[in-house]
Amino acid sequence: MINKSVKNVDEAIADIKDGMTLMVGGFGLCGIPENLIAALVKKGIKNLTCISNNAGVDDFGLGLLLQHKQIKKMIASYVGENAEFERQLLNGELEVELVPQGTLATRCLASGYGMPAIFTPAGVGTEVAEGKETRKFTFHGVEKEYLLEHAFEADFALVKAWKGDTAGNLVYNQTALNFNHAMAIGGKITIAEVEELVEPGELDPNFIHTPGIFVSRIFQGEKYEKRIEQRTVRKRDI
Amino acid sequence: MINKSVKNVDEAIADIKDGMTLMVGGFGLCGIPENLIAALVKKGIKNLTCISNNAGVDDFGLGLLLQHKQIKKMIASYVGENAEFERQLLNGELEVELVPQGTLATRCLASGYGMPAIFTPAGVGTEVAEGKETRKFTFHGVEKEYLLEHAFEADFALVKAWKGDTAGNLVYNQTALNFNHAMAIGGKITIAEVEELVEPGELDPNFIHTPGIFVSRIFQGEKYEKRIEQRTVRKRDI
Amino acid sequence: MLDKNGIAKRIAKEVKDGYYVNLGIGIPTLVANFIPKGINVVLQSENGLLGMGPFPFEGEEDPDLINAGKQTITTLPGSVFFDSALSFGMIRARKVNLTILGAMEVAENGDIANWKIPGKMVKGMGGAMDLVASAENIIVAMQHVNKAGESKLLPKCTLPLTGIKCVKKIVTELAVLDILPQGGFKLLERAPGVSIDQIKNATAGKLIIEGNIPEMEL
Amino acid sequence: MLDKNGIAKRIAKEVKDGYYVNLGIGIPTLVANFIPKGINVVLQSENGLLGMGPFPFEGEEDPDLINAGKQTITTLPGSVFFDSALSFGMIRARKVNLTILGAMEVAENGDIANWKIPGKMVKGMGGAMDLVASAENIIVAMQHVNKAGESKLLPKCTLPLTGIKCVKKIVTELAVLDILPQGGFKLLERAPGVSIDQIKNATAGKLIIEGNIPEMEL
Repeated sequence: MINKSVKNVDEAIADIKDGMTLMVGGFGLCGIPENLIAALVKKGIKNLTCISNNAGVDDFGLGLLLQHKQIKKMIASYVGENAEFERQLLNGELEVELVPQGTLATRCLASGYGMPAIFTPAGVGTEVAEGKETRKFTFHGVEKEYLLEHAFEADFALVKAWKGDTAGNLVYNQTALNFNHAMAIGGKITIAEVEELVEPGELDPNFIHTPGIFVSRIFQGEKYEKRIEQRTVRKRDI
Repeated sequence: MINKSVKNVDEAIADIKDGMTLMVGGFGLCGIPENLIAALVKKGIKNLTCISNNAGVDDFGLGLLLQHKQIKKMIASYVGENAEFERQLLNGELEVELVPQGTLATRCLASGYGMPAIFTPAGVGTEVAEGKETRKFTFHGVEKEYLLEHAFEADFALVKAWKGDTAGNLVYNQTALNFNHAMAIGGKITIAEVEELVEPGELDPNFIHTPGIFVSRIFQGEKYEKRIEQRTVRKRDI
Repeated sequence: MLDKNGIAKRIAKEVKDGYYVNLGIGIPTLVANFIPKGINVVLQSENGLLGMGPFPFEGEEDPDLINAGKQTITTLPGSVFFDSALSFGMIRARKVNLTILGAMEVAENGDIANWKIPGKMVKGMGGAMDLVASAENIIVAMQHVNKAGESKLLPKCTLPLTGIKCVKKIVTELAVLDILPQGGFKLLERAPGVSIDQIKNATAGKLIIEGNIPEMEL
Repeated sequence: MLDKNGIAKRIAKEVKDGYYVNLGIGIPTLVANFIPKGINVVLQSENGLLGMGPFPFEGEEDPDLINAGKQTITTLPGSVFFDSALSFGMIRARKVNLTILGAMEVAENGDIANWKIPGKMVKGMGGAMDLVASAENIIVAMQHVNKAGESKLLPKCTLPLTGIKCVKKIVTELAVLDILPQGGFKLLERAPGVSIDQIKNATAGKLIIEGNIPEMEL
């Protein structure tokens, strides 16, 4: 096997430079690469374009990069829950491209599948379609209009997995899977942080979400906070 | 959960009719839906169009349907290993459309992803491209020509999994996964036969290959022969 | 007139046995509470889960297990996790039978607006554009009028669209209405105690009233 | 002159540490036997496996574990299974660093034909068209001439093409040759005991010979 493990997060991000485009995994604060984001903040890398479903909250997730004004452009589907984001946007300090969530995921996936563009009906007839090529297809008897959407080109994908082996194979936990797989396969260079890094052979080869071939670097993250955005519970019957 | 289980293979194929188009999972004889194929032979359904990577061997797999002249058209990537196939083809008894293997898999997958067409470089400049639309895309700095290929429309997908639950969730074993997942999600109606049918909750929800929403019917198959096409071994050192 | 739970309760009657259902944030989420016992449905959460269960018991919240509204949830026997791309794959492939979501405006041709108020709110469309573009069966759960007292059932949407010609049915605190293929809000049922005139006054778009309009049964 | 194992052995020198490699049926399969110990490579089998191991011991064959040539094989620690669509995804996305395959004909512009002889053979292209259309680095392993004694290194292919302008290197029983971006077979190495004239006689396409051509080291 090819050993993809690096010593630590600093080695992992050594060649991420100002102005680069990053895919960042996670949905809300679930399954985000906490260590990688913290390291980007610490290193002060600037003018980043981030492709991520959300922009974190004010003081966690990508919100930390926003706080330090390290993000030039945000490509996301939903950016509520973040006052600093709104402030930067309304002040013109931040470029934002809002993309339907399925289109966002599929444009990442398309990169990993070597497909330069895909067709989706999402956004047809809305401002999302402005300036875009549309085309009608009939599928199973239903004629519909689709938008041509291009695969994302990201210099790096930063993802978080539950377990990984040094060959780069990744396994995710529950809904922390979310965008992480599509981004892991879609990045030009993919860096994975995992809660538990194991030796090749310890993961069941039948049940690996992202094959190691897509992962360039892997390391075991530290001190996962795993913040909960909306703690909803029910009472126990007594 | 929604219960997708049917009593047996006969109930499962009750509405498959002459002239329909079927996706049939498997690679060579590995991971083929043995029970479903046997039932189609027994029932004598004719004029089928089969989308399958291979055409079986003379006396097993889709070869059985060929033997009984039930296949009108075969859409496959590789059809060696089958003398009866070659005979029918040369005699004009069988239509054949040869499709690059990756294109075949991706056209099935595209159906499951609701994408009416995809772009692939496979076959550009060859007879596979004849009459097809081509288009240039630049991705990560490389300009290339791609073919527009349409998603497959199949009336049924017949797949074989290792384990499945009555909610239709499927798990495959090793390389018997092959085309089964892409076809399971790509069929209009998907019928899955499994070696072991279990109750909902018995499969780990983190490690299911095909979510049950894509599966219409599921049953536990019988008497799996699992024939090996090329038995290659090495000697033990003594 | 219905409260939020009333709207959810009425919509729950539209949920058929064997349906896969995607519930949006707000009133749609409440629908899950009113699905009758004998009806087997599977709730899809577009962040990657089929088979969404109830909220966890206190102390059992798992940060790795949330729904599309970022709420902590649970799974059920037979649940399955998958990645975001496959999640929207199954949505585009029309494997999800019913989508229930909120709206700011619905037009008489089925257009819907629910993601943006220019100059005021820029939260984003999330998965809504994908859902409305693909779903065969879309029910909108919303108030008939906005906070300013203006009708949300319009001849034409004024806000940026989420999707075009896609809404099939609307359930509000006042009424149940179908959107006809040729356009127009066809009144099907009145909420308990609500008069036809109340509905007429609250509907700016073309309202079609034919025959006797029954009160809804809940 | 090299035998099949010799060709495979020479190609093995092109395999670099850290490569993911796809080996076609025939001579390419033999390359696996000659990869030096210190070189870590992962073999991809396009039916859905990364980390292909050797053939199983007798009695340990598993019908659910085969390679793209339908041969029973084994896995290695760190192996991973995936579905056919993702398999060709990683191929199209150029994650596989090197593809080694056989050919019936190669043209001096890098075109390759290896899947069909009109009127004679219709086995199909399998995964070859996907591989040659996507791989950055393609080495062809083949005999320099066919059974009729005709050159397989041609000005232009006569058989139906598998892919265009894609072959970068050819290793035959006689020689190692690069295909230049502007076209032409550039002779790099001679097989042990083979003369330049032998190679000239066996090459129908444009052969480029510059300076001294060393014998290959195996």
